[in-house]
Amino acid sequence: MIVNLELLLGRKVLDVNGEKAGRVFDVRCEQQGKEAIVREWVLAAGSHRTRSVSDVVQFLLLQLRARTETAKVRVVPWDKLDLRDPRNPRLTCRIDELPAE
Amino acid sequence: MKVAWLVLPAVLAACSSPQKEANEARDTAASWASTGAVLAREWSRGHVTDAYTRSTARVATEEVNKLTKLDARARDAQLRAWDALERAAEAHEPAAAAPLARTFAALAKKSDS
Amino acid sequence: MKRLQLARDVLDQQLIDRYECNAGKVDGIGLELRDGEPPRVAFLDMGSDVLARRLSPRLERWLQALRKLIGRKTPEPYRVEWSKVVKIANAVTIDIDSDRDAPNHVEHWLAEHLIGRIPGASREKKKKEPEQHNQ
Amino acid sequence: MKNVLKIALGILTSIGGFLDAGAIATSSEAGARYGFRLLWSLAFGTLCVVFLVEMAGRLAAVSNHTVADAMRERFGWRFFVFPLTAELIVDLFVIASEIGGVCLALQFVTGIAFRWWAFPVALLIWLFIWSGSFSFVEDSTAILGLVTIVFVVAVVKLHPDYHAIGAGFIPSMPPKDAPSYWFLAVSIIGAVISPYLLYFYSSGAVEDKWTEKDLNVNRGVSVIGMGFGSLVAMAVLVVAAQTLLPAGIGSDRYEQTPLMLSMVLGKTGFYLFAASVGIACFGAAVEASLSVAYLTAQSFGWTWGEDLPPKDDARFAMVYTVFPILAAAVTFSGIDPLKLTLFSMALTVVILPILLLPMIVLMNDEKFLKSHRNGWLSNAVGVVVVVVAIVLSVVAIPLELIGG
Repeated sequence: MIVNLELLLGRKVLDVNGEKAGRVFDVRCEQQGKEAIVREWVLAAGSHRTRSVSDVVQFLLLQLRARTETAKVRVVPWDKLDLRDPRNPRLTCRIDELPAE
Repeated sequence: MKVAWLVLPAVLAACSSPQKEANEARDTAASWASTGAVLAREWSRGHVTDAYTRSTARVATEEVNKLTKLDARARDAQLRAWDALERAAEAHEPAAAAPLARTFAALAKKSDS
Repeated sequence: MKRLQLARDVLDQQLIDRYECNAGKVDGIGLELRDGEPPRVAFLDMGSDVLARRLSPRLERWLQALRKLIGRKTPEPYRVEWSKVVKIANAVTIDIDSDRDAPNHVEHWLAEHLIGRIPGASREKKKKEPEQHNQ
Repeated sequence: MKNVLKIALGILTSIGGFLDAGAIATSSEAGARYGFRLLWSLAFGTLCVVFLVEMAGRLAAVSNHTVADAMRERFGWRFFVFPLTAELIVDLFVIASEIGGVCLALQFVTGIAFRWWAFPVALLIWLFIWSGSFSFVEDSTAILGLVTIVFVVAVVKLHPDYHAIGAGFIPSMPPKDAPSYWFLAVSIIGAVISPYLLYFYSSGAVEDKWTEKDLNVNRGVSVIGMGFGSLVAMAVLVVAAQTLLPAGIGSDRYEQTPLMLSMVLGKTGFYLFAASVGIACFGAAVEASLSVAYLTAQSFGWTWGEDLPPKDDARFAMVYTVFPILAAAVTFSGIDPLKLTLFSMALTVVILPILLLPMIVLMNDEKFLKSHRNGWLSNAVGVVVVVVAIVLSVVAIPLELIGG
């Protein structure tokens, strides 16, 4: 199954209990030879979708923070995100079961 | 934000009171009369071209015509002066400009007071 | 083993072909999900459809309808297999010939039918002498 | 020595880039209506544009990315599409008003109504870009642009009260008609901060293959060059304040403005006014058209370069061919060019925040700027610019309704 990363970015992610875990912000890969393998999904607390003015401002603030140490991101191992419905990605565990970054 | 939408029409309404509109029309008329005075003088001295004088006179006529809130007599007086300037420029008679400059100056003074 | 962050390092980057010509931007990235194995990056997408889809699915439908209206067949987004990616640095270098393979048909159509027919279109312009590079 | 030459050329360029229809129109109107009182907004706009141009050049020199490239890369297509569309719409009106400026200059001299010049002027703009290389475009608009120094000469001849001029740099409340005063202040700032300049400048820097070694040149060009361009704009304001204001001429239409130089310098003044407006607007129209082509090509990753034969970057060439024609159609429609100019300046102000905020974020990104990220001063000015831009863009529309 193929998932379009550009459409996945910004999607809201819920955990098994239906609690908000953040939005898809980036994907960490490892390049092995000619292949790139996904290792981790990065979730961020802010919005990556830009629809309204306030979204734009929020998004820019997030961008500013994302490069600093204080950025609030959650790292999800590749097998802990269920993408069978790419519009509604879900964690296969609880938020507090995620490994600490 | 909602307050702004309520205030805005009020402000706009305040701006377009008949008194204010008449004042604005007078100001604009005075500005064009002064323009005529300087233009006629500059043209008689050969500082500006006939073509420029003519096209400016046309624009001025257009603008003064728009001043519906202006006293009709004052408007007609100025329109006549512009017409005269335009025709003089067409006929290339800078000699006619000196009296026109005085007419314009008088018009400018009158609408100032 | 090189670590990559796809949204930061690849998506929306300039693409450069094997002759160092601009070949578009990385408009989309396809990830292949596999059973019991970590997903892998399958391909890069390019083209106006992909861009329209990113804004809204409706826009993409409109664009395709418009294309049908002018009578052109809807092209699939142009895809480059991930294995063609050579280098990821200031731009993403891919091992293709953009003149032959990339979705540059608009460029070619324009060059042949419109721009190229205007006198002086293929004339070399006089450049400033490069200062440091030729020494 | 090479650096001195480069700076000199850059300064010339920025004269061409700084002074355009907007700057001339707003400065002369400000002088004619409020004397020296609005000099502060010109000065403020200049300060902002100096910093912004320096940032655009630094970004290009260090990261080898143009502003458009970096913005799309950093913020993604879904965000970038907003500033892109906004900029393209505004540029259409800006180019239309620059073409209007050239047409009016031709009307002053020939007497043929300005709208008939719109398409011939667009053709000339296209021909200039089509056949010239980047340095040709840069240098020729710059050298021709030197004619605008006539305004400085006029100031010297007028012996203005320099103390009064100095007082104009301190913001003060208007004597009358507050909404139009503030609207004009907003328009001046919009006229001075032309976003197309940032795209043009950074593309030029990439096209000229700037590296970190050129950072000093960049600093010199932006400070002295923009400062010089601003000096001419201030001279326009002072001349208008010394001639049109005492004569009682408000500047309601462009047609009234040539008088400001003929009153000081006679026939030469009249012709030099026409030449200045014509050349400055022509240069700006060329730079803005080219800037649109850069912006579009860089947004979609097309091949671009003013030094390439047009056939090698056909899409890029297509943009700078089509845009001036579209703009000329706007000019031809017969809207009063002064109104068109003021409108496009206000529109510029409205979109400033969405262009400048990401720019400031970019300038703090290590990935692009490495060790040359914004210092506290640049960031402070940047934040002030963005805040002012947001305030201005919020007030610009109501002010236009009330005072414009």
